[in-house]
Amino acid sequence: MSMLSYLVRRVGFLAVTLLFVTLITFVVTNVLPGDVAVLILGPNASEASLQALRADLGLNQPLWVQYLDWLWALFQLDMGQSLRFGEPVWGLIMDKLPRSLLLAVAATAFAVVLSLPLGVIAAVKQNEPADVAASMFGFVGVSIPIFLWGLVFILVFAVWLNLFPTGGFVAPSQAENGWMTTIRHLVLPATSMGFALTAYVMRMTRSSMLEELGDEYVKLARAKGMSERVVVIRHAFRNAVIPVITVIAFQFAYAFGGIVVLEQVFFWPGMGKLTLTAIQSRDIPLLQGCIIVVAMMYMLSNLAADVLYAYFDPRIRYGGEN
Amino acid sequence: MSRTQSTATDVASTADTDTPLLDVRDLRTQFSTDADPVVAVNDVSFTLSRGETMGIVGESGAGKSVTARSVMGLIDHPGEIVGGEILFDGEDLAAKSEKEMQTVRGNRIALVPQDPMRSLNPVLTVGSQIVETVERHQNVSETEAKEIAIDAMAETGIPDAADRFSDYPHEFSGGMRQRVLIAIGLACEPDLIIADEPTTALDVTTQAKILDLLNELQEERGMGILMITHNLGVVAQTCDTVGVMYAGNLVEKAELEALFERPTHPYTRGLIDSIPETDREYDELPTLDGAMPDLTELPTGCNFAPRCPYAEEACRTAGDPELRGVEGTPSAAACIRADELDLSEGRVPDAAGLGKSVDRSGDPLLRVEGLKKHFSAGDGVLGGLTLDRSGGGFPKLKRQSVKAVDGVDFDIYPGETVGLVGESGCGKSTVARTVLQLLEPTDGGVYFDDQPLHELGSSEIRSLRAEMQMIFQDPGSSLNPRKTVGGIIGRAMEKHGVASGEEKHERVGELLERVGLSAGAAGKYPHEFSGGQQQRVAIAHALAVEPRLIVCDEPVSALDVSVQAQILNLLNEIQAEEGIAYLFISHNIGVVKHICDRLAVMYLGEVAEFGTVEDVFDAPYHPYTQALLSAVPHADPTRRTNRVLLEGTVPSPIDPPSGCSFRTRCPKKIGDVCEREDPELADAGDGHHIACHLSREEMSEPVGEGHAGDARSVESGARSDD
Amino acid sequence: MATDAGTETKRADSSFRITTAQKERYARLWRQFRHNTKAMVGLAIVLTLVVVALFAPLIAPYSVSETNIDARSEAPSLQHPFGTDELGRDIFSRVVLGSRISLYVGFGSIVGALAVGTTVGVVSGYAGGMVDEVLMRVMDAAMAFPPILLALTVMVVLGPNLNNVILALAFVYTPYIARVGRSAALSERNEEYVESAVSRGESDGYIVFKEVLPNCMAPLLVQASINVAFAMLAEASLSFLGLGAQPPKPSWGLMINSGRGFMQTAPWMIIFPGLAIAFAVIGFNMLGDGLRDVLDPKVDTVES
Amino acid sequence: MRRDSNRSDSDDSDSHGGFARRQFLATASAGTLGLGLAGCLAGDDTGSSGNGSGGTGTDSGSGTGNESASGSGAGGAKSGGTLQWGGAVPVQGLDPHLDTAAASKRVLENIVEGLVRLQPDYTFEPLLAKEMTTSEDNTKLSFTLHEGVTFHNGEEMTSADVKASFERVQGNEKFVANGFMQKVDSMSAPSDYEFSVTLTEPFAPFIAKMSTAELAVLPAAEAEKSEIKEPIGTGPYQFDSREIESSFTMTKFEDYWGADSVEGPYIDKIVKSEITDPSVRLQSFMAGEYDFINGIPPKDVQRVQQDGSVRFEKNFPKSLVYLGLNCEEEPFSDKNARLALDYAFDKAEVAEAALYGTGQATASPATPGSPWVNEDVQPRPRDLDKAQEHLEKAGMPDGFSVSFKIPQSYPAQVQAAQVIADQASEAGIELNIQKITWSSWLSDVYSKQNFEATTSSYLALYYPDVSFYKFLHPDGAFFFTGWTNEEYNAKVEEARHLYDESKRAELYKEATQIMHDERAGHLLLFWQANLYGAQPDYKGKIGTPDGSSLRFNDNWLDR
Repeated sequence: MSMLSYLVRRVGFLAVTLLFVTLITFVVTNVLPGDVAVLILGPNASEASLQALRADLGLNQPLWVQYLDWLWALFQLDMGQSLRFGEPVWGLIMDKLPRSLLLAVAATAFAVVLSLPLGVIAAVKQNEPADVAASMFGFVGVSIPIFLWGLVFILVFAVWLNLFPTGGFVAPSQAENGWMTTIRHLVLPATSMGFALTAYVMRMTRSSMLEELGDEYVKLARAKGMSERVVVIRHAFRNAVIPVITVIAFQFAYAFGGIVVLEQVFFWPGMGKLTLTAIQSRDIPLLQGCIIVVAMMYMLSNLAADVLYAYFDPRIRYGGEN
Repeated sequence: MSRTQSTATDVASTADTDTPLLDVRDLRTQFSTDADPVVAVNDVSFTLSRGETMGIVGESGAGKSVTARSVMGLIDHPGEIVGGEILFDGEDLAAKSEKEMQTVRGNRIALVPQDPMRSLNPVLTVGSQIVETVERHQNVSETEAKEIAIDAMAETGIPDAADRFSDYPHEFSGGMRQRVLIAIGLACEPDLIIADEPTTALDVTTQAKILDLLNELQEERGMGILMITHNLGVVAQTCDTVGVMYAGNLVEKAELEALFERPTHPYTRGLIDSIPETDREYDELPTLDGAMPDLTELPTGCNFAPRCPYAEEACRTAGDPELRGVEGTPSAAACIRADELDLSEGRVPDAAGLGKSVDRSGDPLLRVEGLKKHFSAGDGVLGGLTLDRSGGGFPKLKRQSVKAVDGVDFDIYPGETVGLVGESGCGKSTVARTVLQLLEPTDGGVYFDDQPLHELGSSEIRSLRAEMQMIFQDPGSSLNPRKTVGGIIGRAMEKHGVASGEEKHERVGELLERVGLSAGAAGKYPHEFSGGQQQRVAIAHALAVEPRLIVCDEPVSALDVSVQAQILNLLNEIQAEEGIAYLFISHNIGVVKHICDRLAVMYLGEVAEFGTVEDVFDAPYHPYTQALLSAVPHADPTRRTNRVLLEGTVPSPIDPPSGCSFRTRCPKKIGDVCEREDPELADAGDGHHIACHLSREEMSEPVGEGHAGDARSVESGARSDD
Repeated sequence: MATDAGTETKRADSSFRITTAQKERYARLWRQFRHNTKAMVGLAIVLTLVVVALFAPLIAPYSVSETNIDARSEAPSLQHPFGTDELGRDIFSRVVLGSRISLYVGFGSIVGALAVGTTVGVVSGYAGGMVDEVLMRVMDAAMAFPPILLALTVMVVLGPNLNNVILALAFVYTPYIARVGRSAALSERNEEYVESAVSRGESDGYIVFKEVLPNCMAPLLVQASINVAFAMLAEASLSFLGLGAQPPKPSWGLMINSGRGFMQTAPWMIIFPGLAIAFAVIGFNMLGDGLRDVLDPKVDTVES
Repeated sequence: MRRDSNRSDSDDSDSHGGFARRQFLATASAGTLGLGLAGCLAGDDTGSSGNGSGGTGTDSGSGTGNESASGSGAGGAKSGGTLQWGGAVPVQGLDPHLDTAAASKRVLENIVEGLVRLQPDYTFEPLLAKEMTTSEDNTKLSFTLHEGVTFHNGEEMTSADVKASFERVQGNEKFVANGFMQKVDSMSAPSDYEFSVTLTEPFAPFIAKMSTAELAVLPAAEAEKSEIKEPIGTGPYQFDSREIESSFTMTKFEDYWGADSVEGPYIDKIVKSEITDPSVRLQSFMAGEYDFINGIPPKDVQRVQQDGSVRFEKNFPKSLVYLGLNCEEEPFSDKNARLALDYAFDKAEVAEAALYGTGQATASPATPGSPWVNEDVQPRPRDLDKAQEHLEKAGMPDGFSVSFKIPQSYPAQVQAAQVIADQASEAGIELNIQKITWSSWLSDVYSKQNFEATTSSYLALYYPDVSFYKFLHPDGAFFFTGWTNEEYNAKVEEARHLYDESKRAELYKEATQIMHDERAGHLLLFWQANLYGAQPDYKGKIGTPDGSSLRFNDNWLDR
């Protein structure tokens, strides 16, 4: 099976998954309490005008027709109007998405840079103090909720040491120092999320490395007289990193989930805050848009992982793996 | 190739010197555990000269691999060498630092590992994996290294080596990967090659080619080879001297011929006897009772004593016997009775004349007609789809299927054993499962007792299951680990109303005793038994519902030879008593010949030949049968068969060749007709069916040597070799 | 997070094949468990939590809801080892009682997720084909939503209270359990004992629930114990966002939420509940990891 | 009204509000119709109870209680600079005629102007009008407009723009002041600088309404639009840019007509960063990231005051927080149950818990310091015996258990609720707190009356009609607790028609007594304050006269 077939298959899976994603989103958001018409017109609107609006919005159609209409609009990137802001949902999301991406990319990059070497060292020094320390760090990392990391970082680096701002986002165009200010605001949220991600990626790197280090080809590499460095980096790591790619992609997507909470902690006006606003104000079109976009980010990062996977792993051409 | 020759002469000149290439003295390797350390290699000593091939043979757990790895200084944590010397060319490897060892490994001592599928780094090209060894150990430029690598690949018989240099391992077949591994080993022209079960993972026809290759290379280069194997046939084909290991000890050391002519240790004798040879007739295989002891719970005295038919009181009390020369032989054995015992004759059990005759006058118990089973390729709904560009232009989605079984006919009469034999992937296991309706046939019919199973509903099938049972390859897997043995067997009885309550308990006990276990075994969990015992439990489970047919899917291939013989005997015994018919699936020709009455040889989802064992094993043969038979390594160094080496690999069952499916590899292909027409499985009138366009006379002719030679100049189909 | 230590053990085993036949299975598991530092530390933490939760009212010196404006935001002292909060409540008592909420949600949601997820996963993995395909696409889709986002949305539907948190988290974690159940069932399905059962004439239902399911329990148990940790984290996050436990319930997340405004003046208001969360979650994570080492079915085969 | 229903959802620094417009319209008519002409004098109650925004808008407050008086005149004002404003609540919609959110008003107040304007002494003065005359019968209002007033788009403002703006509001009932426009008989613009409105009957609140953005003057072309996203007005600042939920920028309008007569503007650019979390906002402010913030959390007031390096402004009162009891459902349909709860907790302690001394407990809905306060009515002291007595009378000697829905974005209310719940539980009354979002509050508590106990707040400020009528009279726009008392109703209805302050005060004091005795569904808790912080170099008076909004034109940066 060629790489192309493989990717076509992956995209096919993605499309099917996406269809279910929209279905779940639609179902869940449509059982939200509250009549959209009432939300729009206010509680004392006359029944007649409510009816008129419902007809206008297609709310008196059977649910599946509503779903198909909604899906068709979605397909055209028309996510409707936010009830709360009166703006097109798509535009609102496009405003916020780049900031969340900035945060998620920075956090993931931080995590990758930190976790890969740590994971490799932990695996190579298995059961030695370095490994135990890395393990402990791993446990602590995955066990502390992202918002707690954030608060601790704020407490230490912003409140006590006063090194960074406690929160907020400043666009480079808004600030006097341009990107410097933006980055100053980025450091704490990105690193606090990065730490949580690091733990996962490190643990995965470690176990993946251990698995590879125990594999026959590593034994053969040693039997060929390769130095340990070559065995570890050239042989084991090259293979170990492949499953880690998936984990990194997953972590990137996970970062998007964490953002809902973390943006609240750091008052980072991105997708997370927008989503929470949508949730709190029962802005159903906005909520649907946010959920779909976040899920899309997840699926796209998975797809990216698949592409990278295929790129790094020549075996993928034979397909069939899952 | 000039370098090779010069090396060969070098070796020849140094081979005369007194120092052996490898002199292992009292090697002791142990693994630390929570409890006492486990001694995996117990004071093993042997020497190996240049140009010599020494085999180390033994069943799993004997310590042979650990011995090999100890020599290379590659013992995994928590193992370590705790005693002895490993003198390699006079230098003690055991005393060398890791850094120093790195210059020895791959350079002067090369390893040919066991598992060609896992021993190559999947993300590096095969070329780079050879080159890195060369660059590591030789002071050469990159271009030179590449040349050396390509030479090595070519030398090991990889066609178009230069082209394939930058292919990835997964683009090679198993046999070709093994050649790559050998090329890696050869690249730095080592003095010693340690071949650790180099052919165990390969099919018998491929194995034959790899063994030939190793033999040839050694003849050319004269390096020493330490051959680790569990297969006495392999030993007989390749080795000059042999060491037999048992439970961490070297129990016998002998010249090859001497070992087979007159073993000096009872264990060696037992091993040789246990192997069902294709050219011998047995009613019952001679067996060794029991299994190798757990290394953590070794018996006092001689480790082998509990299983030894010659054991005396002294054997059990006098401590571990030392390996020493045996009077009147060139061999050495670790047996206190070695001098007095003459083991030159095998111990053939008394129970002669148990031979059976099958009555085929009535209706067959099972009839299989035109059975087909196709699987969708890949997994999932989208999995079977692939882009097809064959038509040119825009790629089309095409659903592919694997034609695992593509038209199989045979029948089984009551009380008869019919074998299905073939190499991996030929579809024999699929036949077994389809026959039992564990898989739904794509086409064709299965008639049990004249009932068309393929037309029955699932509940009817379920009630018929009591009549048809199955024994699986891996007893560890076929017994639910969460249930007691008694529970598993009892459930079968209850399910089919054979027995329940107290009666059930009794019958479970009886059955367990019947298969050679104690009734008390019922309360234990499967993992508490050894492999052989587990297979006995599996047999008891199959017998519990009093079936008329048992399908045995490779029932002994996961077992050590000594245990294998026990199970085969048990199966025969049960058949003799109960009149049960067996459908016996195996890749092992010797086993099949021993146990079967009739035999179907399968190739690529079809039956190539079907007939009585005598018919199939004697000319006229289907050309594939002929090749298969010739490839089996006999555990008899005196027999050198005329090998028929097959070209290429088995074609993909997704897209099998037109006409005769064997024609792409057939040494006797006669031309267009083979490509056009799929030969019928034709009956010569005596019940001997062969699917071939050749006449019976042509089939009886031997395949010329030329063909064997031709196998080297393989047609270079893109990714198909071997 | 794969099976690091699991494969290690296996490797060690296979290189010299120690057989432990004749040893009782559970005794052996327990022995392995006992020698697994992670598992034991995890178990100790979890047991501590359970004991604290069971005897919380006896341990807590004060009421969790009694406000005392005169003693608000007091630093840790002998009377109030963890200090007091903005309404003068004793943080130590609240942290102690908070363990009940955390465990209640953690266990409650996992029991729910296990009940549904195991069935879906094992049936899906065993049945294969279209059933599997559809179920797994749905599960994939559900897993495409970040858990916390899905939980939040469900909480809005259900309305904020603890039992709904359990429902929401059970909903969110079901696909994760199902995934594990499925892959366990998939690998079990290839075990020959399943075919053996089929060839014995067993019905699919019997095979799924009596033969396959018990063999899938080990990975499910591991996943469940790790998901307990996740669920506890999620509860804290939901409560932190105001969509979980309601005041004055001493949920750790809620305590942190109300404490964050006092970070500058009374950092103990977030430090102690934060430590409690970390402690509890680390415990379950370690236990889960340790269990994985011990229960990993790959280690659980005996070579002969 | 889609935005309104969700507005000011996340901070208590803002008054609550954002009730549905229809509700408000109902009030507007019900509350003002019966009024005779009040004359154009304001500073008195104009009876325009619900005008504006369900409590946020223009009910001018007393503006009393400014603790810091650093907002002196404009003497020595410097031009230039960028004001970094850490805002509490994100700006919502920007259509002046449509948006009632306080956060929107805070910026619109500086962008658009009306014909008249509220002055610090609570009178209305002409603004865009040079002159205003009222006919004898108070039905015709005539204005002479300033000449040379330019809109931000450079066009000159004429009476045609005024007329177009008013007609816009008149023409569609979605606009907030539409109800008021129903009282308009005709409008005319005889010349470019002359404009008059004829009312169908005397209707005093009309003038007050004209002072708000809801009747702001927009360019005629803009008035054609059904919804305005980038407002153009005549104000000192012009809209520059915004990003929803994160920032809003406006810049100095160089051609501001009122630079001489009105003052300012001085600051070049005002950037509002919307930081909804009070602690983060405060921390950033203290770190010098902002020149000015609103909504300092009460708990931090002491710290800010002690800091000394920043300017602290307190504007008391801002709004009234009450405990709402559903008198139509068990158990609070029983007066004794309400009284039992009233006796069960200590109001002063609740106020202290929530406000840290920045507010005060109350039993009167009238603004502290106003003439309407009945000093004799004080919060009931906590008395568990009496609580028990009333429980027994209510037939629930063992107490009862109810839900207690609290809008989660108001920390003061959340804190207060926990103290109340804790103290009430000692009396056997279990109040099960449920934090809900503001939109849930609106739909469940207010609209569907699906609640037992809740908390909320309102801005009443100087005008008693809001306090006494809007929330407590069954015809009031914001009546939702279901407490009715004929005597009370009669008194507050009568009060709306009276213009004699002392007589009115008498009625309100009596009404207060009734409310208290009968334990109305609004169990009043405390008044809270507006709390601002500014860097010392930020000069000028902060806030509008009634404290409901912000005006920057007379502010400057001394740097």
